[in-house]
Amino acid sequence: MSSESFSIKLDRRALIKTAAAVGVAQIASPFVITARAADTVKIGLDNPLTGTYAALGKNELIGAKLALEHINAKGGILGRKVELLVEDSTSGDAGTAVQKARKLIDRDKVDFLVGNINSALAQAIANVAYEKKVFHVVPGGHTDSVTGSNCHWNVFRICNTTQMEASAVASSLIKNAGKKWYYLTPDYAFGHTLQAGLEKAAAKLGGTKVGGDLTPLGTTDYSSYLIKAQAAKPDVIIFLQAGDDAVNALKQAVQFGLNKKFHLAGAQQELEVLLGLPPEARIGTWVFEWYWNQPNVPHVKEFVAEIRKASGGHVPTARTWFGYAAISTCAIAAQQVKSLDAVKMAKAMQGFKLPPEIALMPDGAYFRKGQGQLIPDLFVGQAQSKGASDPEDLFKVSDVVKGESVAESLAETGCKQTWPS
Amino acid sequence: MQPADFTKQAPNIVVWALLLTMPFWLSHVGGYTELGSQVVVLGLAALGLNFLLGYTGVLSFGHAAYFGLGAYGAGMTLRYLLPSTGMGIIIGTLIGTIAGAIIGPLIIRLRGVYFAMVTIAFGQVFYFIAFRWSSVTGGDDGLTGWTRLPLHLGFTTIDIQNNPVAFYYFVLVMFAIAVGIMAWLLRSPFGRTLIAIRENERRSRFLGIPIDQHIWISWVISCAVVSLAGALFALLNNFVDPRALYWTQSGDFVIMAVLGGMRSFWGPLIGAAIYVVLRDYLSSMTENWESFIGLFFVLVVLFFPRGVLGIITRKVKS
Amino acid sequence: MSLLKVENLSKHFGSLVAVNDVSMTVQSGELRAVIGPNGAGKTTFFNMISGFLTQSSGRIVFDGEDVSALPATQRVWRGISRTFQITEVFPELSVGENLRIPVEVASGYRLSPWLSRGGEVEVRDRVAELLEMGGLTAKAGRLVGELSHGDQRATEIMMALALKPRLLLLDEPTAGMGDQETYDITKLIRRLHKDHSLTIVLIEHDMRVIFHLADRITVLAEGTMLAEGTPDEIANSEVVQAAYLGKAAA
Amino acid sequence: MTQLLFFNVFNGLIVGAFYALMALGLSLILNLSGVINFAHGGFLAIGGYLAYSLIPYIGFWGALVLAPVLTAFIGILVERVLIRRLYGRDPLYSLLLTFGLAFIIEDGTRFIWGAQSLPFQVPSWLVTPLSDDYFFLTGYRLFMVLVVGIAVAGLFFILNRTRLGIRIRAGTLDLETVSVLGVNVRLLRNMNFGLGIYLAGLAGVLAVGQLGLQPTIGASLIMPSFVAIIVGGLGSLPGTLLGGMLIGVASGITTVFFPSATEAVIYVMMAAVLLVRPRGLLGEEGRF
Repeated sequence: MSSESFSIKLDRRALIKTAAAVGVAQIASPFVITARAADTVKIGLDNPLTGTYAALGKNELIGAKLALEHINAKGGILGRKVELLVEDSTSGDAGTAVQKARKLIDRDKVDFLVGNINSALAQAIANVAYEKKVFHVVPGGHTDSVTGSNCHWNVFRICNTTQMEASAVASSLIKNAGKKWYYLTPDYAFGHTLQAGLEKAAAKLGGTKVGGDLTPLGTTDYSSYLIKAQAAKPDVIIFLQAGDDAVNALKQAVQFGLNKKFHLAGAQQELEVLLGLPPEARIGTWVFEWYWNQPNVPHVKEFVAEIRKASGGHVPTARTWFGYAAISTCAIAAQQVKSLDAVKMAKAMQGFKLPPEIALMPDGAYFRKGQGQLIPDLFVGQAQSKGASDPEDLFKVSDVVKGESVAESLAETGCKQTWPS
Repeated sequence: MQPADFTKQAPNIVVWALLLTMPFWLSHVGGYTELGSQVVVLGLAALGLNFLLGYTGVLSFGHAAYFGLGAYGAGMTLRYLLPSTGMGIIIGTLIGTIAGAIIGPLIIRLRGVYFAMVTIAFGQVFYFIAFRWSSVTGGDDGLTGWTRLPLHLGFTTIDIQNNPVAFYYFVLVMFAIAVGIMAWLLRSPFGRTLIAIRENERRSRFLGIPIDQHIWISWVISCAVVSLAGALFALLNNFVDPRALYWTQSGDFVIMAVLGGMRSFWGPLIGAAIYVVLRDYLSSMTENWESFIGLFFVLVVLFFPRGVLGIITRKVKS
Repeated sequence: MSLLKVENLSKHFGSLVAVNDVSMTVQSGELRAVIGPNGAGKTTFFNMISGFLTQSSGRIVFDGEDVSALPATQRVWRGISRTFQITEVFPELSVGENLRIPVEVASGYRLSPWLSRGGEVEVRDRVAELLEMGGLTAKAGRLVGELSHGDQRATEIMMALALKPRLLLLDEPTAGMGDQETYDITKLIRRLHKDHSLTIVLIEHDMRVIFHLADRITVLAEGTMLAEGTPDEIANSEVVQAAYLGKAAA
Repeated sequence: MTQLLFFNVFNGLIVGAFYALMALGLSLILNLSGVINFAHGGFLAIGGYLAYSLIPYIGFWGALVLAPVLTAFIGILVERVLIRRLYGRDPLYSLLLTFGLAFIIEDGTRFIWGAQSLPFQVPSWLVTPLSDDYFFLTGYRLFMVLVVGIAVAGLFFILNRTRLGIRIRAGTLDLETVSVLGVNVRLLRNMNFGLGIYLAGLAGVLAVGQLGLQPTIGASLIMPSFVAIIVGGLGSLPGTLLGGMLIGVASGITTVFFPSATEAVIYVMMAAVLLVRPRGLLGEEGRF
């Protein structure tokens, strides 16, 4: 008895020591980019690093860090060094994300806020940024309302609206695959708006909806939905899932041999998803928001090479570019007006066209006036199981669609900005 | 005041002094007012859970459900019903309490691990409702399009909407009311029957205490306090999402109670403070913070099962 | 007048028969001892009377009312109170608090969120009275878990008594005690029986205690009733000696 | 419609078999040690990741055999170092411990294998449908059911025919007596924990055949397993098996008629069972 309690005591001390040692090692490791100094310009990144969106978040972080390097190499913002303060927003916990946004704004006094991948969290922290009048860039949360019905003067978004993605892919699908569509839609705002966009775009081109199901976020087993889809005998089964859901759904659809009976397609697709699929499941017609293999566009090759160096040989994905463009946007806004005043910066970005070394796409990209939405090119094409040149070349772009041609008019988006007087 | 009374009152005096002055010193130690509000709100939830866990000896691992119901109740009142922060809190608390009261009879006959398991599973029902009924709850995107509103008291208006310090004190008043009621109940004959059940359920039954009925009442009180905390949590963030109902949130409440000390009245509040600050700090420091939180759980369980206050009380006594 | 009437009580655990068709009548004011070798089914029998277990068949009538289907708590409310073979108290509470809880329950305050001044005085007096009766006044502030075995047992008996029972069931009150403690407890039980004319049924192993206390004795063996009678009758019964005392001696 | 219903019932059985495999492991540990293993989903992920790393060296079949065994060893180690210390204490503590463990495992797998979903390939002849009409009967899914069947049969064989199993069953009923009879209870619980984790590891390897392999893979699978245990009845392994099948079929049927209640239905079922029969369908009276 006494010997046991003795050993526990010893253990406790030893464990505390070990924990402390591990803790110190961790704090000293390269994850920490948060050396908080006073005279720097601060950009707060409130984005997921854990949970479902961790992979996407980490890619955005890689892009963000590269942008930071570029900015500081060119002398920083207004002559001051720029610092990136990274907070893990978690993948779905709005309480945490909002708290982190407040912490970055109130305590760390950041000049810019960047985030979030999860549309819901993006919206939630946009509200905080609006309340505190901080220049906010959303790199990758797609729901329309962020730059639509809930838009704010201080919020800018790099990634597309779901509506733009839907319109971009619709005509190509009708032309190549058929008019009867069956929708498998994830049950949250991103999925809903994506489906609504597709239905609208398809209707214009004579496409019809023959059925559909809302699948909960985080569904692991799609078999019963796929059974229903196949019973409806459509031309195309549309998969609107993102991330791990898309991996699960496509993997199972291909195992069921549905790819041999129907055309499998969707709207937004990401390189992260295709990389997670076994080769036989890398199929279908999709839209990419940015793609690394653009041999004829200037600056892209350099960007790809730099990212490869930073990420251990991996190519940049659309997410990497979102992160890169978001941080670059912050720097550009400040340089434009030679000030860190959020209202001045936001005014300067209205209709602003990103320089080609940041846009990295054939027709460039600009922030639409009165909405804060970036209007870039969209890349429609097919997934391919093995790249000819590179193992990570898993998408074949067949069509570059100009954002202008697929974006709704400003009135249609429902965005009305009220500027502080 | 007798010296013995004073030692008994000392913890209360210290806790209240710290809480009342928090906005003045928090920023000097690297915090911010909202962090303070969060500690008080989550502390209230942990204290509410502990009414059941520490004082009745019943292990619920599903209290996030009632926390979340309180949050949704408050948010949906403001979003759909009427623009009144006060009504939001009242309705939110009522919804959580009623749900607890209805589920209670289904589960109070169960004990120990089984009770814990069933409470988790029932909690998930509400999670899925919030998650799937997106036309009303906003689903995974959360409930947006509303915000807490200034408090109109007739003679004056308190701007808890834009002034974080005012909101902090508003939360503290709610906290004081709920905590006061719980402390008072625990000193009553009814409170003593709960402690009796915790100490020895068999003996209590043969003292003529109808265990199921008393556990049910304790459960409902606990759910009420936790749903009040949930309502305040919604107002704090101006946002609710299904994550507030998820079972991992329940685990957070339990670890707060254990960490601070289940057998001490203020233990869960101390636990909440430590846990919230630690999490906030760790997740800013390293992307592997989850491992550290997990390790922290393990260390607390293995080496500090009586919690911080438990250890202090023991040291003081010996 | 009979206070407790047990009719043809049986309990099966699967194929095992723990109590088989036992009947017993206890008169008001009587002290009845139930004895028998280990495994005779005494505790099971007790557990059925107090409502801890449900009988497989048979009836339990208390004060003219059939209580067979009532849950334990309600039997307590009707006046059946018990102690356990292994002392069941609230070890982390003081002796005073241990007694205060049943006193409050018995006075109908179990759901009260407060006590009136009058109620407080009433409860305090009653607790003091019980402490006195159990010889525990000096230890009122100590935690029960820190007390000697004998004092814990005395506390448990006083807790049962705090409920103002009409029938007290004591399961081996002197189990595991030394001579002095056994003597004290026996004296306490005797006082309760004589001074308060309380009806008591007790299970006991210690023959000195039984013959000192009991008015009548019921003998169980292997779940069935072997004999019933006055201590003298039982001491002289050949059946009992053969089946029980003989066995115990061997 | 009838065909759709039939398909979904059948499909539900396949899905249910998988839940049952998870739930059986949880149930084993719960019954003998009184520990709710929140980290079960984490062990499932470990099983999947180990298989992924082993495939290049020993192929799918080798990984299918070896990965669960390695997972079980990790489980045995965890039991020895951590969980063992909590037996006999309030179940609260083991709950919190495994809860923390789940965090560590999720983060640990992310640290080692990365957050990105990994492509996991099973032999291609397994992943083709057997028939055009019954396309959901892919070789792989039937194979899964077969493996679950073998695992369950094996488990019941161990429990009924081997000394270890008989002791586990006896210990589940009355641990005290078993220990008095000279059985090494610590070792027994250790082995039993390993057995439970083996099933989690096996479920992991099977799962990644059709799910994306990423660190959170186990998190969403653990709740249905809880419900399976509650519905089937605590302390009863056949009950757990039945519970798993029932919830699989119930969600399959609900998908046809009321798709948005697909997850909620299993909880409604649980509430109904608790209302009518608090100890679960095949649960024993008096336990818990």
